Amino acid sequence: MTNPVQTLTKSVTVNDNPFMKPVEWLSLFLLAGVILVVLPLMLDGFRLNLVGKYLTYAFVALGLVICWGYAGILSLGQGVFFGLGGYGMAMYLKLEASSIENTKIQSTPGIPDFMDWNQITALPWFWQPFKSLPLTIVLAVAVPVLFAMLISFAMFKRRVGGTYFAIITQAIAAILTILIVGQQGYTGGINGITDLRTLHGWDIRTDSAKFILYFVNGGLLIACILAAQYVKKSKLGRILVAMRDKEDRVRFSGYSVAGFKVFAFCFAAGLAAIGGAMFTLQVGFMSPSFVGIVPSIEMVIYAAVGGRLSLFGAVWGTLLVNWAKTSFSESFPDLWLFGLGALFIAVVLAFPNGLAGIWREHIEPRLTRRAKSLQAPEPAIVPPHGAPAE
Amino acid sequence: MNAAILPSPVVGAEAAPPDYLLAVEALTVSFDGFKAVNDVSFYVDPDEIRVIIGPNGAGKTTVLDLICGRTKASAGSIKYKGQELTKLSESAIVQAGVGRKFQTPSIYDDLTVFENLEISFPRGRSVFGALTFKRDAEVRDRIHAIAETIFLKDQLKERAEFLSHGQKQWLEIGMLLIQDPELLMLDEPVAGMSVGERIKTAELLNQIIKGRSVLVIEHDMKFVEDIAHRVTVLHQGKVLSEGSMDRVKNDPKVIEVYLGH
Amino acid sequence: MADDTETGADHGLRSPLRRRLLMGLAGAPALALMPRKAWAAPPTAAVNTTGLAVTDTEVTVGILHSITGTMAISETGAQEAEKLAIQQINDAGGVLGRKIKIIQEDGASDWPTFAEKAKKLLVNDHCAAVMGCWTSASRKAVLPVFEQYNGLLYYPTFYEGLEQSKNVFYTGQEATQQILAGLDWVHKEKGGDSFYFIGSDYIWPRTSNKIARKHVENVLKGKVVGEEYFPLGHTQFNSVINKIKLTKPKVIFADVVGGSNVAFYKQLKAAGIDLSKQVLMTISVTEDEIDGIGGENIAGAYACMKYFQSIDNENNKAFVAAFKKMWGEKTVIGDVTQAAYLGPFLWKMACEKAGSFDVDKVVAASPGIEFKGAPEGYVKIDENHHLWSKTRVGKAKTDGQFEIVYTSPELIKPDPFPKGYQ
Amino acid sequence: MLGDYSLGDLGAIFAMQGFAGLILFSVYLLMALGLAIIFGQMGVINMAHGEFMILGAYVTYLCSTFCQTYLPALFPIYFFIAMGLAFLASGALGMLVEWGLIRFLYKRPLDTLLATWGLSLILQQAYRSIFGAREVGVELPSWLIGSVQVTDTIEIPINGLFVMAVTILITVCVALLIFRSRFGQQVRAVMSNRAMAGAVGIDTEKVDRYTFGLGCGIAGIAGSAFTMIGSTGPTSGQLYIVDTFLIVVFGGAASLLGTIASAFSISQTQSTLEFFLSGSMAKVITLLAVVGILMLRPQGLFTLKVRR
Repeated sequence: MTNPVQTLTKSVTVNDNPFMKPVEWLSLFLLAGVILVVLPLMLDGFRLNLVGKYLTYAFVALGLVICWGYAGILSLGQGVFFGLGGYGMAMYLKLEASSIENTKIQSTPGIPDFMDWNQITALPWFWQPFKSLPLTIVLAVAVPVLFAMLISFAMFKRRVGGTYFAIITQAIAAILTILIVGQQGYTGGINGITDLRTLHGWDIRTDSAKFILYFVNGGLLIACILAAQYVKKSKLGRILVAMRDKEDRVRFSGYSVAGFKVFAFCFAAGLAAIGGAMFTLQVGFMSPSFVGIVPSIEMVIYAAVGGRLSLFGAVWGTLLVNWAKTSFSESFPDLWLFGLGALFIAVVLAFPNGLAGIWREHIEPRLTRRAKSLQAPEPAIVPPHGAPAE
Repeated sequence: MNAAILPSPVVGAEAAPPDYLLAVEALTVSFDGFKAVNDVSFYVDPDEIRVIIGPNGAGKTTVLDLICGRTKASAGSIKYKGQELTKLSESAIVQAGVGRKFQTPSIYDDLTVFENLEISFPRGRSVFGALTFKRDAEVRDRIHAIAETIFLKDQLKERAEFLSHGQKQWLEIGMLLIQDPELLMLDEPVAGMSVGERIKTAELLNQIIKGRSVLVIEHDMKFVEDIAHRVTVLHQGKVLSEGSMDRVKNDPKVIEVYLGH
Repeated sequence: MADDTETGADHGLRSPLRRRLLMGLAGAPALALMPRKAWAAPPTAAVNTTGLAVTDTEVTVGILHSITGTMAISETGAQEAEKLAIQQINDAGGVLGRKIKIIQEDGASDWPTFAEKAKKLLVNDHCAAVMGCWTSASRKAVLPVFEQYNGLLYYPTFYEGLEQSKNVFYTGQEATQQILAGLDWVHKEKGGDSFYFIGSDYIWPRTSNKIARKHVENVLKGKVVGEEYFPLGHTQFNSVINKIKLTKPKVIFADVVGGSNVAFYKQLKAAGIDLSKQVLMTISVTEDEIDGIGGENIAGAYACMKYFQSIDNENNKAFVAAFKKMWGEKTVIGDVTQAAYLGPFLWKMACEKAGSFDVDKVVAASPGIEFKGAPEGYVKIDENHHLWSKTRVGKAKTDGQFEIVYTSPELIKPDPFPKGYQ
Repeated sequence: MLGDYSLGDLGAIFAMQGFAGLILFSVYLLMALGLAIIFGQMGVINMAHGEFMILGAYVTYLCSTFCQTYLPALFPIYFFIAMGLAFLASGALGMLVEWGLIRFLYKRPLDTLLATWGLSLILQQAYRSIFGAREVGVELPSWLIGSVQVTDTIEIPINGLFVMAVTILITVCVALLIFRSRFGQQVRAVMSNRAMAGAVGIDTEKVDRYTFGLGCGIAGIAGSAFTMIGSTGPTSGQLYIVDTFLIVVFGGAASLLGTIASAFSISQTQSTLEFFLSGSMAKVITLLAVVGILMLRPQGLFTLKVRR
């Protein structure tokens, strides 16, 4: 993780467990190339901003690959964490937009407009920390992760099964939505937190800001892919797979299963929260419609279409589904829901491993064969001197 | 090889009672009123090989389940090296030094043989530990050594799913070995094996049971006679008889319910 | 036809623009005489200085409503009315000699999609104006987009107020306009002095009820005996109906929306609350909603808004006939549908008054515009971008129509930031 | 808040409030019964349960329109016909779905969740295309409208009584079917040990199909009954899904008695809270309590301790 290049060289010589296989490096460069070079060159500012929005969902899909694909924990409440991250960021931006100067027509200047409409005369305590940007960045991720820990710890300790967990997370998404909508004086209600303007004085509404934010988002996404790859490649990743297959056996190898599940769930929650915060920055508002059941399940389908076991697949899946949604719903709004529904069914019935499965079964073998025929002479020349003596 | 499986210090058979490695006392568990294990007591010495036999439904597997924490006892105590196990979680019991092999091979199909063994390696068992675990030379050497012992040296990179039934059993034994438990519990280790595999397994077991206490459930009497120091006979959830194989074989109660037919 | 003192604020600053503006105006009378001849239209360069999608023959206008998703139910009528209005304008020669071309986008009941599509309509399609949005949430989502790219939005729904933007015209009523006259009426005619508020839990019912409460308590000197909110989509109202029975209010004041509406009225009726004896005033049920609720379940209730399909005037008769001809005999027309119908006409009149499609000029020309052909009778645009309009009270009948029992005598001035009601 | 009222008033209110709770209980139970069979017995997470209910509602709507137009004589009793047809329509669709989709997924319960979610989207869009995006109003025969005057102040809604009667009838039928009939025996056999049931000559595929169809059919009846108190639109079904799943899970998935107990406790809690708090908060607190209890006692209210 510290130095990918070093790891790469090692993999050729000694490491039988490289950080990434050559074909994975290829996928990474391909993805990074498309996100950071090709799309910005090809698309106008408007479309690029759209892609930026889609990519924030990819954070959620990445988390689901670890949590659902690897650990077998299906969460139907990822919208909760996406939303909490997004709301955290939105609260900071809203406070900055609600300067005394901007809100002087209100009966209480200096607080967000929706609070003023709801007769709230002082900033509530839980808004206070969001006056500070560093604190906001920490809290936007920490609060969702702690919340995830709270939910999952109790349940995994008591060995709640996969289906129950899915249903309970779904119920939590429903509860949080009702709460946010109902407590509009504190949360902005169903309209959400809107009219966000500047980040530490920097106007995020301009085209140039959106362009920069796109790259920040893309870069963060690549970093998160690498982090997820690290988790996946570590022994912890293998324990997650082991747990998904034979939970009892893992317990009898001396592991506390609950702890690992909590980690996977919290990791996914953290990624979703980062996605949510980036969403707010790029879209310019946050509303309860990203917290509820429907968006949460849609996020699962992104991961499923991409391939629930593939980090890169998750990103491609997210891009593909959203691209299809935007273009289909522009021309055939009716057909789109049929299409989306059919997509769910097709992925489950015919392609349980999604795009990544198709890639792995049909494209990768060819690439590997190709790569092997190119690399074949090398090991003969350089003997594996670092290999352990057997 | 020898470095891999260190023999534990030998303790005399005539050691005083507190030195029992495992002391099971008045152990009872009931499922909705049915007492699957009823007031069972027995003691295992360090280095002893104890075989539990008994007809189907006698409660043998349940006793192992109770010791390793898979089932919670309704009453009674299980002391391992003076430590009460009934209150510990499964993982804590394993970390205390108790290893368990299941009746049907219980391995991770989606992982390779190497990875199966690696997961069982007793290091990096915490979340953070697993995240920072490094596959260093010690781990590799140890896995290679174990793989050789369990006849799977050439299958290290294969997915466990594709092993034969016997190989899966060996792999699970290997996964136990790498934990290096002081108390090893085996549930029918040779069941469902071909004759050839059975011979190899017996050889393997004989090799690995040295230097640790072993609790075995087995039906194969020849095998039991070969390895057992002492035998406990369970019947309908209760201890029917206990002692050396010869004594048990000649116990009329045992003949009545078990060996007789 | 245009009174150019309206644009006086810009005089000194933009004399070149003003010259073009005057050139444009010169064409206007000719336009009125020979609407179908393209050469009569003012040159494109004159009427479009900011790069909008205007050609010599066409001007592009966006329609942005939900066609899919949960809001599609409500938004259908609005977009149908907008299309009808645009067709009528085109048949009469278009705007400044140019036919209106529609680009329709689906907001899909999803607020970021609204923002996204609004941006597309403004940035990619350069729409001269956009008719659209229904919920407050969607309007809040698109508002920054319209302000950033200086677009023009005509928003049709009656809403909670507390907003005023240079780039938006609100063709529905804001809350005080809709509610206060109705409350006064129910107080005077039905002796309403105690009220029970029940609404869906979101910003519009809460704000409306807040305004209603202030009015009841401070002006009418009555009291509010209960105030309840239920999550959107809630379908079980038996407990609250018991509470209503317990507190025996003179008036039930309801702003429940969507599917909850249906459940609420059905259960109210089933619980033996007879709306011919118990006064119920709603601000959320239009003819559209009655379709789903069933006329027999709500007959006798009073609704308070600016438009009912049964309004008896020539404008409305023509409108209803045209609407049914275009969209089918069975369609019903509610308050929002009519308000949406106003948008294209108000925009057309403002463009013609300004002699330009330029957003700034249209905005500047708008205040003071009067639309005498409105189905609701007569409306006028205020400085604050809302409409002056009358408020009416209708009594629901079993056939799904309202019998109008009260019409405010004068146009009521819109007041989105009402003093004393916040 | 109760201080200002006379004792008689209070008594009447408590009586009616008790009834409100009972009606809510019937509604919840009726929603959950079908799912208790599908999820509890078969382990299939049917996210399209609400859409099966709405199918029943639309069938009822069609019946009412048809009877009004062509057979006005039948109108007073059309509701019974409608319920039967709703059962058949939803049941048939359910069997079709089982055959085309669910049977491939018995070993992957979480995947049934995704697939049936997809199904629910398709059904919603189908309803929208066929019946229009707007809600449809189902007209009731006059005898179902209004209330029974018990005393001066106590009034009981007739349609509430009707829903309660339907619920009791369906519950009894389901209980008899599962615990007394040969089919129920087969269902229970298949659910406890599929291979063994197959070995003793039970056509497990057929049992699966009929069980799924039965669950969906009951959903159809529920939908039909709900036209009396709720709304019928393409997306109305989605509103019920969270509540329904929580009821089944809270009751202990495999237990019919548990489902009844859970529907009862949740409805009473919610109905009582609604009386003292605002509707939104009552809902939030009820859901939170259920989730909280499930976290502490994940097996639900009724389960047996068995050797795992």
